[in-house]
Amino acid sequence: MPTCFATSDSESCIPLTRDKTPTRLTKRTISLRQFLRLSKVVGIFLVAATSLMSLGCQSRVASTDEIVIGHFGSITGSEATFGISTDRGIQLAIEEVNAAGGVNGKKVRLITYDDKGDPREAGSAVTRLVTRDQVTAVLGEVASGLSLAAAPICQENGVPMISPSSTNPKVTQVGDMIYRVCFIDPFQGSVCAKFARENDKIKATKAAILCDQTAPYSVGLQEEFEKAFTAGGGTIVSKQAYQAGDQDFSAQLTSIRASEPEVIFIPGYYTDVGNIALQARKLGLKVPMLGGDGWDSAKLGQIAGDALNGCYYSNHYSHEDPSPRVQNFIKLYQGKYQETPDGLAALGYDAARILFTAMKTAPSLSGKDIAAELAKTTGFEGVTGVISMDANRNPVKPAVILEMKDGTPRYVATIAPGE
Amino acid sequence: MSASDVLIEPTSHGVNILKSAAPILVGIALAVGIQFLLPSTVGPYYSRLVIDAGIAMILAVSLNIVNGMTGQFSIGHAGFMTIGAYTAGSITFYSSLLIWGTAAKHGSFLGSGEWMFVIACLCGGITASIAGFVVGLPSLRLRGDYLAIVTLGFGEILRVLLQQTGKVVDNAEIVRNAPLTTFATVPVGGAIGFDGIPKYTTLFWVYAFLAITVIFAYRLKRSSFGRAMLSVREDEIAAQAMGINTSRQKLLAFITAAFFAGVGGGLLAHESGVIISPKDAGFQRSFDYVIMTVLGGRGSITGVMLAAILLSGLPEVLRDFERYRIIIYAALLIFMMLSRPQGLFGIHEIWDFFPRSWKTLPWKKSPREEAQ
Amino acid sequence: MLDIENLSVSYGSIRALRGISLKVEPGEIVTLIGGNGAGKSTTLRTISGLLSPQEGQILFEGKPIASKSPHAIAANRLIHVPEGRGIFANLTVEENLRLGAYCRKDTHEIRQDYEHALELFPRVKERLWQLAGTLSGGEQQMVAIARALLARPKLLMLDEPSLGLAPQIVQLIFQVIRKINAGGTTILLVEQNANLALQVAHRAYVLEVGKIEMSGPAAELANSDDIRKAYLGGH
Amino acid sequence: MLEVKDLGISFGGLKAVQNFNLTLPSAGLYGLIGPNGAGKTTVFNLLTGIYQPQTGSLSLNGKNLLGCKPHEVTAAGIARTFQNIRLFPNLSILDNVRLAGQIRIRPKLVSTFLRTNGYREQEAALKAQAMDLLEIFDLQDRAEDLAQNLSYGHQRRLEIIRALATKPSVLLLDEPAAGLNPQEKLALAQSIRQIRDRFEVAILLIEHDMQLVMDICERIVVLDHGVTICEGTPQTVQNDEKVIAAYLGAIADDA
Amino acid sequence: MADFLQTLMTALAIGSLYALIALGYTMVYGVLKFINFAHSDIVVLGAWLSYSFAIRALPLVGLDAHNPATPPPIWMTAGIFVAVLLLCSLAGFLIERLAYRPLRRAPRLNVLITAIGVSLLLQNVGQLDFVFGASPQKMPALLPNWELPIQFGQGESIRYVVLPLIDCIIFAVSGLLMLALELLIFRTKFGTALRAVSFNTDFAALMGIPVDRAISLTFMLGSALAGAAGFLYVLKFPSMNQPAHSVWVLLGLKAFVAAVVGGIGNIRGAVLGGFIIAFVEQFGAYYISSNYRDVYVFSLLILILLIKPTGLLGSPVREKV
Ligand SMILES: Nc1ncnc2c1ncn2[C@@H]1O[C@H](COP(=O)(O)OP(=O)(O)OP(=O)(O)O)[C@@H](O)[C@H]1O
Ligand SMILES: Nc1ncnc2c1ncn2[C@@H]1O[C@H](COP(=O)(O)OP(=O)(O)OP(=O)(O)O)[C@@H](O)[C@H]1O
Ligand SMILES: CC(C)C[C@H](N)C(=O)O
Ligand SMILES: [Mg+2]
Ligand SMILES: [Mg+2]
Repeated sequence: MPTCFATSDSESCIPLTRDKTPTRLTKRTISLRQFLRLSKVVGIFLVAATSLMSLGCQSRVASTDEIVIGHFGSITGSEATFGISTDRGIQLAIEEVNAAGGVNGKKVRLITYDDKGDPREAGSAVTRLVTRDQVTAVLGEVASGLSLAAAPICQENGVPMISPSSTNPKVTQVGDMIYRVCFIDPFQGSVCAKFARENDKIKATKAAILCDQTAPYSVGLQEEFEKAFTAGGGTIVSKQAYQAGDQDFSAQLTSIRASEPEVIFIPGYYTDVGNIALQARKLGLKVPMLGGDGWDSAKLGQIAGDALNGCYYSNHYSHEDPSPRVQNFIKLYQGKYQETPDGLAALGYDAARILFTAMKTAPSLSGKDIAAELAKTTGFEGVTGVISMDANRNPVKPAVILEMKDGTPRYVATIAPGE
Repeated sequence: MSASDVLIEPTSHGVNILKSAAPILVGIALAVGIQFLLPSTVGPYYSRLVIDAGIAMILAVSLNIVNGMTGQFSIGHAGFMTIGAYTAGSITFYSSLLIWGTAAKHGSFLGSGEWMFVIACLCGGITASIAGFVVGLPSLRLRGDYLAIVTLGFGEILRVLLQQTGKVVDNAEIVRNAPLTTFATVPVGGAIGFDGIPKYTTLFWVYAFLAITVIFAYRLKRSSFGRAMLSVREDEIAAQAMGINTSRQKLLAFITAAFFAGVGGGLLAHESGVIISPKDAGFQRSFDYVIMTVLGGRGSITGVMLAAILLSGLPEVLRDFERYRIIIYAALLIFMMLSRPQGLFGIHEIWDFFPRSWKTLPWKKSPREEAQ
Repeated sequence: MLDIENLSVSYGSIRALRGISLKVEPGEIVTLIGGNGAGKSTTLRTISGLLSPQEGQILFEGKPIASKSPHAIAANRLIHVPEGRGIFANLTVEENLRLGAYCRKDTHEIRQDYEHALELFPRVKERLWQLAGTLSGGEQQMVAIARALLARPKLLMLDEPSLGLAPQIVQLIFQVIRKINAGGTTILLVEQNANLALQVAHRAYVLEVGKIEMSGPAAELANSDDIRKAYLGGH
Repeated sequence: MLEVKDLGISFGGLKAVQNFNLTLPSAGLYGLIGPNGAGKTTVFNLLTGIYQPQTGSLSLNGKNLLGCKPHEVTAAGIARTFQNIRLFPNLSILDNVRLAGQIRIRPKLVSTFLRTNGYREQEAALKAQAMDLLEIFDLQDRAEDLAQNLSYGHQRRLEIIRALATKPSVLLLDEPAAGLNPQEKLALAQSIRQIRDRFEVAILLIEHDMQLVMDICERIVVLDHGVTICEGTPQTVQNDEKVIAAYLGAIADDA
Repeated sequence: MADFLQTLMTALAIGSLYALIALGYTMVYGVLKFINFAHSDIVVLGAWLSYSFAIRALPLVGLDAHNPATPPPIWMTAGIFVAVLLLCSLAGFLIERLAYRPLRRAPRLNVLITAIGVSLLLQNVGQLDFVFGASPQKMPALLPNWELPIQFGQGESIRYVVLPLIDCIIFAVSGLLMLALELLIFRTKFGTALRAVSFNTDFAALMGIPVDRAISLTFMLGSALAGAAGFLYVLKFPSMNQPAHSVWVLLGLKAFVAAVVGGIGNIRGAVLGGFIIAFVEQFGAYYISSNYRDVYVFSLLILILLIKPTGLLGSPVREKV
C-alpha cells in the first residue's frame, strides 16, 4: 500500500519507511543475490557453530592411557550452585587420585556437561557422555528428577552411574548400573521425624510442613516425614507449599502461625530456607524449624544469621567432625576454592572416590565389572560417613543432625540406620 | 443470486494415489530409511539429536499454524505439548501395566507395543486439541499481546496443576485392583515428573509423524483453509468482509496446532532419556518454539523447520563451552534476529530461493503448478 | 529555496524515482502532479528525510539536507504534511497543535501563531479537547495544516490535502493554501486534483513513473493539450 | 433488492446515523454523499454487520440480515470495498481474489490433507474463476505479485475485484475514486457502469467527486450529521438548497 | 483478624513492588508496543548492583556488611540508590541501542525474540563467577530495621502485626513514581512527544521530535524504574536469588500480568494491577491454599481479560473502518 490513509490505526498502514535496508521482496522473483545473502547468514552461522564445536572437540580424543569419566550437572540455571559444588568435589578427588599416580597407572580425566537443571538436557548430556565420549562411568546428578531422566540411558548402555546426592528412592531402582553415595529420603524423613518427636528441646506433637512443591526432593522428603511423624504419634497441623525461588512466604507463614505448631519442617533448599527463617521470625514465629540436607551450605548461615538459632537439619556430614578424613578434605577444598565445602561437594568427592576404588579393584574397566565392584562396597571411609552398599545399591550410612547457632551449623547427633 | 446456487460442489471423490498420497508415502519411506540407516552411521548420540530436532520441528511447524499463518500470538504451545505428553504417557504406561503387567517396552519394531504407543500419541493429540479449543476461545475476543499473555497464563496454570498430581502407581497389581478413586489424584508423578513411561519413540515414528505434520501444514497453507488463516493474519476486518468466519479459522488454527503439539508431546514422553515434568508446560519451553517460528519466518514452513533444527542443535553444539554455552547461544540468537529481521526465509519457502531453472526440472513441479 | 538535483530513490528493488530535478523559489506555490504511483509522495518523503536517496542532492536554502534525519529537517522549518494527514489520533486536537511547535522555544510567538491558526480554522477551535482520531476527515486535514503552520514553516509540503474531502472542504482548504502563501510561506503541493492544483500554483511539475515529464508555469500547463488529456479529464 | 428501514446507531452521545432508509433495486446504481463525518461509511458498516444497528431493519431479497456477522452478510450477498484500502498486503493478487471466492465452497479438512479429487476440482474451479475476474480487469499478468506491490490505483481496482469475487448481489463502494486523477476517475466511472451491467449487481457508491456521482448514479441519498437530508435523482439533489448549503457549497460544478 | 491484617499489609507491600516493576513494562510498552522481556533482568541487575555496591561500600565506613543491625548512614544508602539508577538506565540505553533499535522497522514479534535473547544473555553473564556469581547472597541492611508491631489480643492468644519501615518506603516510592510518571507523560511537552512517538514514529519525526532519542529516554526511564524496583526488592527480601534463577523471570511475568490486568500502556492501570495481583496472590495463598498461588494470578488475568479484553483501565481500541 503506497498510501497511508489510516489515521486511527497506525499499524494497518505500511509505514513511510526510512528504508535503509530494502525489505521489499517480490513473490517468487527472489534474485540469486538474495538467495546468496540468505545462504551467507545461515552459512556464517553454521561455520561458526561447527568451528566452535571442533574447537571444543580437539581435546576430546580419547587415548588409551587415560580413563575418562563424565559428570553432568546444573552448572548454569537456577540450581547452578549445586552442580558447581559437586563438580568441585569431583575435581578435587580427581586431582588427588591423579597426583597419586592415577587409577592403576592411568590418569583420570573428567568431562563435565551442563544440563541447566533441565531433565531433557540431562538426557542429551548423558547420551553424549555415554555414547559419543564413551566415558567409563558417569557421576551425577544432584537432583533426583534429573538423575531419573538420565539413569535409564546409563543402564541401557551398561555404563555405571553414581549419583552423589539424589535421595529419591526411585533413582537406583532404575537398574543395577545406578548407584548413589547418599542416604535416601525415607531414611532422612524418619530421622527428622524421630528427632522432632524425641529431642528434648523439641518434643513436638504438632508439626507444620512448608514444602517446595517444584522440587521432587522436597515433596518426597515431606511425604516420608509425614509418614514417620504421624506413625510416631504426632499430627501435622498445617501443610503449606512454595516454589523454589519465591521471595515472599508471608501468606504461608501467617497460615502456619495460626495453626500453632511446635515445630516447622522445611524440606527445602538453603536458597529459600534463609528467607523463610527471616520472615518467620519477623512474623513472631519462634518455634524451631527442621530441615534436610537441602539446608547444607555456608550461605545459609550468612543469609539467615541468628534467625535460625535453635533450628536443626539432617545432613550427610558435619564439618566439625574431627576425623582426619573429614578435616583433610576440608583443608584441601579450602586450599583450592577458598570456601568451606558444603555437603554436595563432599558427596561429589565421595562419589568420585568410591568410583576410583571400584575401578582399582575391578578386573577390567568394563561397566559390568565396575558396577559389580561398586555393589560390593563395604566400609568405604568417605567424608560423608562409612558407606556400604545394600542390595538396592543404596548406601547404608548414618545421618548427622546439626543445629544452627549464630549462623554456623553445630554437630548434635549421629543417627545410624535402624536405630 | 443467493449463496447456495453458486456453491461449488465437488463431483468426484477418491484420491489420486500418485499425486496425492505419494508425498506421504515418500515421507514414510524416508522415515524408514532414517530409522535403519542413521543410527548405524552416526551413532546413538547424533541419532538422539536428530530425534530431538524432529520433535522440535513438529512443534515449531504446528505452532507456525497459529503464530505464523493465522497471526495469533500464542506462547502456550508447550502447554499443549505437555498435555499430549502426559495423556499419551499415561495411556501407554497404565495400559502396559494392565495388559502386560509391566511398563517395560513390549514388542519390537512395529510390534504391538509400538502400535499402542501410536494410538496413545494420537490420543494425546486429541486431548491437546480439546485444550486448544478451550484456549483458542479467548482468541476470539483478545488481540495480539493480550492473547499472548493469556496463552502464557494457560501454560503456567497447567504447570502448577501438574505439580499437584499424585505419585505414579507402578505396580500392576495395585493398578488392577485399585478402586477408581486412586486415580482421582491423577497419578502422573507430581513435581518429579512422569517416570517409567516405556521408551518407544524411534527415529521412524518421529519422522513419520513429522512428514505428516509438514505435509498437512503445507497443504493447509495452500488450501482455502490456509488462505483464510493468512487473511486473518493480514487483516481481520477485511477477512470478515470477504466472508471468512474469522472466529472459526482462529479456533481451527488453535485446534490443529494443538493436535500436532500433543502428538509431538506424546513422542517426547516416550523418548529415552526424557522425563516429562510439570516444568515442561512452563513459559520457558514455549519461548523456545516461539523463537523457532519467528526466526524461521512468518508462515514459512521450511524456514521454521530450519530454525527448529538450528535452535535445537545449537545448545548441543555448544555443549563444550560449559558455563559460556548459553551466553554464546543467546548472542547468536540476537545476531540471527538482527541480521535477518524478517526471519530466515521471510514469508517464503525454501524453494522460492532456488534459481528458476531448478524448479522447472521435469521431476520437480513448481508449487504453482502443483496447486493447479 | 529548495533545489533538487538528479534524485533517485528505491524501495528495495523497485525504483520509485529515477533522477528527478526540481526547484522551488521563495514565495512560490509549486505543484507536483502525476498519476498513481508516479512517485510524488516518494519525493516529499525523501525531502523530509523519511527516505534516504540512492543518489542525488537536496539543497534547502543552499545547504544539503539529504542525509539528515527527519527531525533535524523539520527543525529547519521544512514541514511536511504527509498523505493521510499524519495526525496523532491518541492525542487531543490541542496537543496535536502544540506538537507542531515542538522545535520552537519562542513561547510568546507560538501563542500568536496558535491564535492565528485557529482563526484560519474556526472549526478546529471548537474541537480543541476532542481526541483527534475521532474527527471527520476534513477536520483532520484542517488540524494537520494548522499544526504545520505552528512550526512557522519556511517551506510547507502538502501531500494530497484534498484527498477524501467533501467539495466544500476542498474549496476551503485551497483558499487557506492561498492565504498561507500570501502570508509569505512557500508551498510545495502534491495533488491528484490537478485542476485545482494548477489553479492555485504558480509553477508545476508533472511526474510520471519516477521521472519529470514536463514543467512550467501552471497556467501554461493547464492549457496544454497533453496535460488536459492525461490528467484533467479534458476532452 | 436491498431494503433498509430506519437504521440507526450512536457512539456514546454521537448519533452517527439516524433513521436511514433505502431501497436499492437489483442492478440499481445509487450514490451516497454527504460532508465528511456525515455517517456514510458508518452506513456501510451497518449494512455489512461490522457495526450492529441499534434501531431499524435490514433485508436483502427478503432475507433478514439484522444481527448477522460480517461474514454472514457477505455470504448473503453484500460485498464492499473500504475507504482505507484493506487488501491482504502479503498475499498474492490471485490469492486475494481466490480468498473472496471461497465463500462459495465448503472445504473439508480431511480432503484438504488427502488432496482428494473433489478437493482438486474445487480448488481448480476457484482458481479459474479468480483468473477470469482478473482477466476482465486486466490484472491477470500480475496474478502472482504481492498485493502490496501494486500501485495505488491498481490496489483500488483489486479491492473491487475482490469484492466481486464473493459473487454479491449488492456491491458497496466506499470512495473508489479517492486518490485518482480526473482522467482515471473518468475511466473508473466507465467501469463501474460496466460492472453493474455485466455482473448484474446493485451498486451503492460513496464518493466526494460530484462529477462522477452525478454522472453515473441513478439516485442519490444525501446524509448530513447522520440524517438523510435529501434523496432523489442527481438533478433534484444538485438543486436542493439544503444539499448545497451542507455539502456542495456555492461553486458546486466547478472542479 | 490479626492474620487478615497481616496478609493485607503484605499484599500492600508486594503490590507496590509489582506496581513498580509494572510501571516500567507499561511505559516501554506504551511507547514501543512490545513486551520488553529483558525488563525483569534489569530488575535483577538493579538488585545485584545494589548488593555489589553495598558489600563494598559498607566496610569503607567501618561497618560489617553482614550485620543487619548496623545500617550505613543515609547518604550512603541514597548514593547506592542513585548509582544503581544510573547504571540501570545506562544498561537500558545500551540494550535499546544495540539490540532493539536495529529492529525498529521489523515486526514487533522479532523484537520480542531479541528481548528474550538479551534476557538470556544478561542472566547467564550475571551468573558468571567474575560478575555476580551463581550463589544466592544476603543483601546487607541499608536501612534501619525499624518496624511497628501492632498488638492484637491478650495473654495466650497475643498476636502481632508488623509494619516494617521498608514496606512504607516501598509504598511511598511507588506511589511517588507513579505520580511523577503520570505528570511526565500527561503534563509535559516531552510526554506529549512520547505519546506521539508511540502512535507513529514517522509522523512524530515530521514534527521535529527526535524519535530515537525519545525512545532511548523511555528505555532509560523504564530501566531506572526497574533498577529502583530491584533496589527496593532486595531491601525487602534480603536473601537474593542468583541472577539466572527462573524465579526472577516469574517475578517479571507477574508484574507484566499486573500491567496487563490494569490495561497495558496505562500508568494508573499498572499500579492498580500490581495491587490486585498481590491481593489475589496473598489472600488466595492464605485463605485457600498456597499450592495454587500462580494459578490464582493467571486465572484472574484470564478472567479479567475475558470480561474486559483490554484490561481494567485500558481504553477499548476500536478500529475505525
Ligand atoms: N512502502 C513502499 N514499499 C514499496 N514500494 C512502495 C512503497 N511506497 C510506494 N511504493 C512504490 O513506489 C512508487 C511510487 O509511489 P508514491 O507513493 O510515491 O506514488 P504517488 O505518486 O504518491 O502516488 P499516489 O498518487 O497514488 O499517492 C509506486 O510504484 C509504489 O508502488
Ligand atoms: N467506531 C466509532 N466510534 C466513535 N465514533 C465513530 C465511530 N465510527 C464513526 N464514528 C463517528 O461517526 C461519524 C460518521 O463517521 P463516518 O466515518 O461514517 O463518516 P463519513 O461520512 O464516512 O465521512 P468521510 O467522508 O470523511 O469518510 C463521525 O463523526 C465519526 O467520528
Ligand atoms: C541438593 C539436594 C538436596 C538434592 C536432593 N537430595 C535431591 O534428591 O533432589
Ligand atoms: Mg501519494
Ligand atoms: Mg467515510
